[in-house]
Amino acid sequence: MLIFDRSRRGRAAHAQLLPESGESPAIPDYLLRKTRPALPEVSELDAVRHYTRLSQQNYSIDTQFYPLGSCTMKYNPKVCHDLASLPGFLNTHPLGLERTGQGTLAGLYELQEMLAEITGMAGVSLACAAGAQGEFAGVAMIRAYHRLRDDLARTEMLVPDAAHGTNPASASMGGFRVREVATDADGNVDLTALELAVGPQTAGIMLTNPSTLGVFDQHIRAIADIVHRAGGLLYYDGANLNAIAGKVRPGDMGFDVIHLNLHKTFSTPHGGGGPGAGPVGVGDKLLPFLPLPVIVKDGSRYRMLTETERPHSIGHLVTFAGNVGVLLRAYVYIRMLGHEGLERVAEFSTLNANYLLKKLVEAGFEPAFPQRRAAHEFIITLKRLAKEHHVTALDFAKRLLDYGVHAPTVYFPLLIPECFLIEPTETESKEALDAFVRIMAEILKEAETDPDRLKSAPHSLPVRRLDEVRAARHPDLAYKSE
Amino acid sequence: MLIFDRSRRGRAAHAQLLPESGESPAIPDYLLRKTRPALPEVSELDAVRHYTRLSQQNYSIDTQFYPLGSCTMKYNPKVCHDLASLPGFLNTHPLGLERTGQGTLAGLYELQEMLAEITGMAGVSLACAAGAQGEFAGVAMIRAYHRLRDDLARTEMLVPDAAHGTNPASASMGGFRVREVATDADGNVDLTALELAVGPQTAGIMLTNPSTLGVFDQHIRAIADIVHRAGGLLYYDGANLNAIAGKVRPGDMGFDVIHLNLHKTFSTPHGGGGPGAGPVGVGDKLLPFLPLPVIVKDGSRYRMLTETERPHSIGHLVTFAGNVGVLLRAYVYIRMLGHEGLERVAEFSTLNANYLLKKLVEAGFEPAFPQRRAAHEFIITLKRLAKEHHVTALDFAKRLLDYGVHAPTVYFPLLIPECFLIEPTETESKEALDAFVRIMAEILKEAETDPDRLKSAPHSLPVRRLDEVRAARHPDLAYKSE
Amino acid sequence: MPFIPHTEADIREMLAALGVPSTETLFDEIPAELCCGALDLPPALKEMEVTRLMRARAGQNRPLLCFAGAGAYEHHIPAAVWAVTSRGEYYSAYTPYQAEASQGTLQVLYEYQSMMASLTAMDVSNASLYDGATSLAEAVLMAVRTNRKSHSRRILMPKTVHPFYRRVVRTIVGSQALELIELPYDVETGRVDPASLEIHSGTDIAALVIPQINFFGVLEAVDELTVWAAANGAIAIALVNPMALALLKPPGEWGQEGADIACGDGQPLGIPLSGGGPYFGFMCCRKAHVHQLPGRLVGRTVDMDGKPGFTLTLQAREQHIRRGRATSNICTNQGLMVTAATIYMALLGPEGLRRVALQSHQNTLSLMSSLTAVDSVERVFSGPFFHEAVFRTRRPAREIMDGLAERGILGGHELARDYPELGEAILVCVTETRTQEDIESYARQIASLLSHG
Amino acid sequence: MPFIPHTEADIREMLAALGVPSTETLFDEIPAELCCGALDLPPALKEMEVTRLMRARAGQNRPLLCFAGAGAYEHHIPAAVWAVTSRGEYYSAYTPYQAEASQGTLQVLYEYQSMMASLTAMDVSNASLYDGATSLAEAVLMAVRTNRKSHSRRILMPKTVHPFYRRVVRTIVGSQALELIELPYDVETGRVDPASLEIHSGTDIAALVIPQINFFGVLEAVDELTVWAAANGAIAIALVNPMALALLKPPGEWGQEGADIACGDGQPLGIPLSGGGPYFGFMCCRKAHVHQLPGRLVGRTVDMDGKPGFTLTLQAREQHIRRGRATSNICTNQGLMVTAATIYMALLGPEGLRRVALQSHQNTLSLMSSLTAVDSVERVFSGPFFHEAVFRTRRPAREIMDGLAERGILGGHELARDYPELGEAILVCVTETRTQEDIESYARQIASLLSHG
Ligand SMILES: Cc1ncc(COP(=O)(O)O)c(C=O)c1O
Ligand SMILES: Cc1ncc(COP(=O)(O)O)c(C=O)c1O
Repeated sequence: MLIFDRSRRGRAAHAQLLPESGESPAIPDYLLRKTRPALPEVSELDAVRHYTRLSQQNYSIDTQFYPLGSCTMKYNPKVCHDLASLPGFLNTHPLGLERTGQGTLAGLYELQEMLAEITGMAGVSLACAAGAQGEFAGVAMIRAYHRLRDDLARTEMLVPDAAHGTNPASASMGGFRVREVATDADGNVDLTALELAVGPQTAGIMLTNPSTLGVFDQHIRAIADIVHRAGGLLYYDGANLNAIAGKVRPGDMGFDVIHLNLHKTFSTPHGGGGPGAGPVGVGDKLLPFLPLPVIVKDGSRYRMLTETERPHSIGHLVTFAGNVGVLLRAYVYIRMLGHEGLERVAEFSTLNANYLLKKLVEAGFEPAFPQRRAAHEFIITLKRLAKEHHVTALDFAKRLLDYGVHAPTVYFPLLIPECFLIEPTETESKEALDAFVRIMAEILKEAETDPDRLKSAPHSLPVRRLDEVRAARHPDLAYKSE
Repeated sequence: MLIFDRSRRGRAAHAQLLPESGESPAIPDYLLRKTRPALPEVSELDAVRHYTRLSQQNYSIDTQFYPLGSCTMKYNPKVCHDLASLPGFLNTHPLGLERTGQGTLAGLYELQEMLAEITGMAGVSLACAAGAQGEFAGVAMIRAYHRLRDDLARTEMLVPDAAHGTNPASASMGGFRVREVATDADGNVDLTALELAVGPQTAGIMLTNPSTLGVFDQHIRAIADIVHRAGGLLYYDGANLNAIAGKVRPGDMGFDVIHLNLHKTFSTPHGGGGPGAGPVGVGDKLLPFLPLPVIVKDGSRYRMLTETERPHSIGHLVTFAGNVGVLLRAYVYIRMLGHEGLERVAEFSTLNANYLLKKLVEAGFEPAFPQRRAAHEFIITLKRLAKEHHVTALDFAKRLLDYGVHAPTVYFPLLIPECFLIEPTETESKEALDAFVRIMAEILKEAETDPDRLKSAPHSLPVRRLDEVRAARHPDLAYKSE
Repeated sequence: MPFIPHTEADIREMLAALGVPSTETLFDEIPAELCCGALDLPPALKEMEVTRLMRARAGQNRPLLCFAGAGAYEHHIPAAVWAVTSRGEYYSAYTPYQAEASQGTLQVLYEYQSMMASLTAMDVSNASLYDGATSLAEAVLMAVRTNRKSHSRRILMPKTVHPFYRRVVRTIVGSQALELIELPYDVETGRVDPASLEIHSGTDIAALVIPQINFFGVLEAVDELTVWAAANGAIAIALVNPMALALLKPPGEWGQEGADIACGDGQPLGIPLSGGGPYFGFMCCRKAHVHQLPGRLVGRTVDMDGKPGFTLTLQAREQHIRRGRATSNICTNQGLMVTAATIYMALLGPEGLRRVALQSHQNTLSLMSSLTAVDSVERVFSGPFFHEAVFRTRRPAREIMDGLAERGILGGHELARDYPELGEAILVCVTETRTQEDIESYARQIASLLSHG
Repeated sequence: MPFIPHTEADIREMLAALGVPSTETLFDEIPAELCCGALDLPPALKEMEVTRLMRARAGQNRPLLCFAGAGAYEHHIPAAVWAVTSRGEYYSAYTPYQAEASQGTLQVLYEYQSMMASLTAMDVSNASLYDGATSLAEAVLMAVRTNRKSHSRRILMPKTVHPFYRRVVRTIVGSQALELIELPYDVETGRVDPASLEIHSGTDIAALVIPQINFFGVLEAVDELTVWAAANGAIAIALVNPMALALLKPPGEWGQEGADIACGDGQPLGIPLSGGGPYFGFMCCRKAHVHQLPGRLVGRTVDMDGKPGFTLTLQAREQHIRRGRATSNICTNQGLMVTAATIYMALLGPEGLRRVALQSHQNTLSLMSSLTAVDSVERVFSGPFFHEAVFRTRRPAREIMDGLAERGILGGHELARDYPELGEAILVCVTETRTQEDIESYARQIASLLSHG
């Protein structure tokens, strides 16, 4: 039932309804609205009950194991939410930030410093609202760098074929042509292909390491050399930093620019699709180009650098200072981890992934890269099931939902047929992993003996398999009252 | 699965775990604990996930229609929780209340005044933690009043047979013998029986009006006269104040002492069994006996009266100043209602009850008092079903749960066989009532055609009908690890 | 009409269905002369307005660095506790009468009972009482009901029991013809005076209350007291701070066979100070006495299919069944607080709780050693203490407290009103939330107040 | 190890299962020389400690009475909005890729899309963008993609558009070979100068941006601007404040056939100021252009049994399918903010929203009339305004702002940096949260600052 179905003309949440002033606005009539927007008219209880009940139809970390690869669905500490929601932080107007928000700025400044240390970069800007925007900023900095040096022929951005879709999309948005680079049989960037791909047209390469194939590219220094020698820069997609936080730093691997997903590695919530935060870090070469604002400390006061002070900055990417509330959550998280805790993130996310991989292989699943260690995530392929039992990875995923666990990422990366990208994260216990293995084994048996059970799954959720084709063919994107 | 089943030796929510100091306590060894308490050892995510998922197994106002008679399950405004949870209120130590808690005391003082006005009493104390404690305080004041007048023969408290169990229990706890008074065919106190019951031994009478039979006792002035003439006092159980708030005041009906259930009429949450608050109000006669603390305003400062200032007070009933957080919620609620809103409470809770009764009767249900108006709640009896189809009120109630509504109160008051006491409250919409009628009618049909469906209900909840007999015969009241 | 969903159309239709012209008619059974006019209440505020009002009020509460205990303790409360406890499904549910639709609350209560039983080393726990003081009053009443050996209804109540608790017990058992006999304390140690107990040996005593930790923060000789009670046929009522039990010998292990009843206030387990409430009382007892226990009890059972589930049980003890002969009149108790406490205990675990207790203890040791290093400050009692202690200076306690308050510190609790014999004594408390710097600052401020005074 | 559940035993068992001696071995594919040493980060804080730290930090933020707007507005947010939005099931879920396990989020988004479409009177809405400024940048890019008639890639961008938005658009479209042409404003009215628009008539313009309300708080002649765009083959991009649309003509009804795209910042709909974010951008368009819309879209469909349900749809527009040729690179957007906004709109309803808008407008009228009654204060523009307006005094704006801040008031936003031609102008905003007393106090403080200056 939609909230609109609960609506009755004249109903209202009266405690929210200001008195009718009686006066008409001092606005010319032709600028005024003549028809009421079709917003629902409900009581406060109606709204609370409706949205509370809807919430119960979601799987979430707080309620289910959620091994969604590349997404780092780990526990979002409640205290981060509480502290970022202190009235002192919430009620600060963005334009009053320097005047009245010194407490906020102190946190942001320290976050910049800590992220620079964690990534091994020379400077960090917190402006970007999500990973993809960080990518865009990175790409724009690479562009600005080459431009300032009058190196205008560099119009091509290299992107491995395993890359996340945002990488090529950001490169395009940044004005580059995208050239794909192949992956070798071990899941690494194919160095020969890379050698062939680079040239005077190369602006840079966008890499995730460990990649979305779940393996660490051992030749990262060689890649860096090849690209750098060709005059290009290296961009690090930090979505997988969880695998190496505290162990290896992108800066030390040779990257010139990075973005982080605070909503992954630093445990800010995903919120059903954001908000995130995608801070960018740069080495010395790109420092002048960092997006604004950048926060500095003058004596005991914090302030934001202006365009005059950073004339080469690529500029601003969001209206104000970024997703401040998200940044504060990440700040709290890092302060709770400290350096000890941060190293443990990589260790235990990797331990969990390798253990889970091992157990799944023992249970009969086929790893995409049996010869490799898993990083914090790994891929299995269900192509045998697809061939022998006509059960797809999607069917398998839907059946998992029936067992009360969220499905892994399916059909990504595109290279591996019928794949599951599985990321358990470090906040899940051994028991949760063991339970998942049992469920996977159970479904495997079902797939072999009763494949229809999978094909018609899920069976126990609020809805059964949804007709996606119909959704796209006959888009119903907004409620229309009759 | 119990939280204990998730426990693993050595697991912990590390962000909460203080460092091990290494030093041993300066406490003699024979006073120290030698065995660890068997508290669960879980991670923060374990705990959050466990208790979040458990919560989803509850019916609640926020998720279901909950017409539990006598309990006034109406919407608990979120803002009341938010504002009572402001750090300024939460972090105030009770012993610092006068020194550092003037903001809290201001709210409590005004609440006292407002409740006195709403009930027509001369003074109010907020000390009592729930309705039953308010009853005890009332009874104790009645006792103190007679004692101070050396009227020591008054050892009997009259209680109508329809009364809530807390009434006789409180009277006993207050040192009185309980004498039941019968109800007449209209649901009123039987005046002849009352006349016979009163005498020099009568300390007072405890009444709810409207009574738990859902009808307003029209002879309330006559009752007051009879009891007063006999030298007794009148106690008003305010659990049903929702029916008359802003319309009729207990003080004007002739009551000498009352308690209120803020967790009913004033919409503070029930919390799955409290906390509540049971302020007591008194007429002039009983003013000196009010329990402490009583808050007074001296100039612009608020303070709590001491025992020296109120030598006849029955004393303190709780450690500190009462359930302050609950009191603040009620304060916010009343301020939002104002006098306009408060009158509407009685009007619309009564409208909803009468409408629902009418519709249920049309649907074939049998009212306990067809000749009477419903107050804010009413009784139907399923005795025909029980006789003809061997379906009990309990079976019917359990089947309601399957339809996603909470059951009404069953088997109370004890007078009416196979009864449902139904209280819709004013915060439910006409659609919610109509939906309930449809469900009731549907189940009625089932009861007649397929009674087993009811007898084995519920079918769609986390558990089916529980074995209460076994629970009582073989009490398992605490988890024991093997 | 805040919180009333009715539209004009709804009202018209509903009145039409009832065949009455207005809602007024629905009140026609109420004698007209009883109806009150408009109430003299302030006009309705919109949520926006009441929000501003309450923020201003909260702002009028002065935040002081808290060194007060005396029955209410500032411990750190993990954010997860109230984030989960405040969920609508817990917050807005009733007492779990319909068990199948209340498994969330019921399982929480069962887990709570299990945790409390384990913490106190007793067999069973109820599902809560109002607060610490009422739990003691109920324990006294229960002891009298339970003690078949005694006919005296005499209760030994040490003066080392919180005076606020004692006054509540007086109010509640006042009409029950019980005799509360005060036991003095040893002015040297701050413990129950053993000699004063000996006087009662061999007399008919229904119960002895044993506070651990006692009101002065001092640890009582609980084994001896429990042994005395057993030897004299008295019910041993342990009045305990549940947080301290992470470190201290639990009541179930006192003396030879343990205390009979353990009760107290659960506030230290995740409940905010909140000006004094809502907190919750707890009560645990021997299995043999469970039918005399007041309050709700949740039991584990099975459903029709044999699946485990939870339900309220042994309700024959309660007012809604037994009415005038119930074990107590309690009905609504403090369910939501117990939900918070359960989550708190789950998050802390046995080790976490132990460390909080230990850190509080050590912080208090640290403060007392800094304080007693200040000229003219003296510790009042020699008995071992836990996380509270009593000290005295040569200046009036009130002046010390005022001076500290001016410097942003809530200095503790003055004892003069309840214990005039102790002079200018102050009861101070240090929990794990106070840092070394806080502690030093307290001692420094005291020193400076004394040097200026 | 905060947030890591592994016990020593777990670790042993897991390593044994893997046949490795330590977790270190699992990193053996990483060249050793890359490994960093210990990071130079502050040591771990316990939750208790970080709580105290952050409370102190929050306390360092000075709470001023807010009269600033300029893109971020302090409206009252009903407590229910965040009480429900913060529920773990919304807060800790991912983008709803598995539709059947995400019906909560998906239905909320569908309802949100419906509400926004209705509020703007457009056909469809996406499920959010980052914020107002990026929504404008995306709108510009979308306009260029959509406008088949134009080949110029020239965009008319009035100077009455928020300067912060314009700078973001410059950054984002900077590498796309677009030309952003500034349109000056009429210094008298504060609106887009109609004459300046005429200059472009008949030229190839891809899009015209129409801000309503504009940065000066002034209402633009949206019908004329939209008609001009239609007549000149330009896409009309409406940049709107969604709160104001409760009162103002919605973009879908501008001119003859409405604007083509409506975008803006959703912050006024229940999102706290929070120092500038997270907020959310919205974008609505004609059905015909939906395949060019950036961002997520939720559609209603049916399941295998024909039961209605919701799913992400038209994903072929998006980066995870279309990669380098997607309509945008956006992936994670601002889902939780949209959840809050949906609940906000449901709680306010059409009438509630209208009254908030109207009250804000009337409060601003009231302030401006009090202010202009003060000697030497002048309103800068004559055009009709909504809930923001520009005034000037004879003292430097910085001094006025500092003076007000000392008196506890955030006075607005100085315009000198972005509009030096306006002199010492201040943009002030009054929402429904300011009382008459607040407004009078503001005017009084200004008067007093001017009399002392
Ligand atoms: C590997 C990778 N890169 C980039 C992104 C984009 O990040 P965001 O969704 O924050 O824009 C993601 C997130 O899904 C990702 O997994
Ligand atoms: C009529 C009546 N009286 C008294 C009470 C006791 O109130 P409380 O539960 O707050 O102690 C109740 C509550 O259930 C009740 O319904």
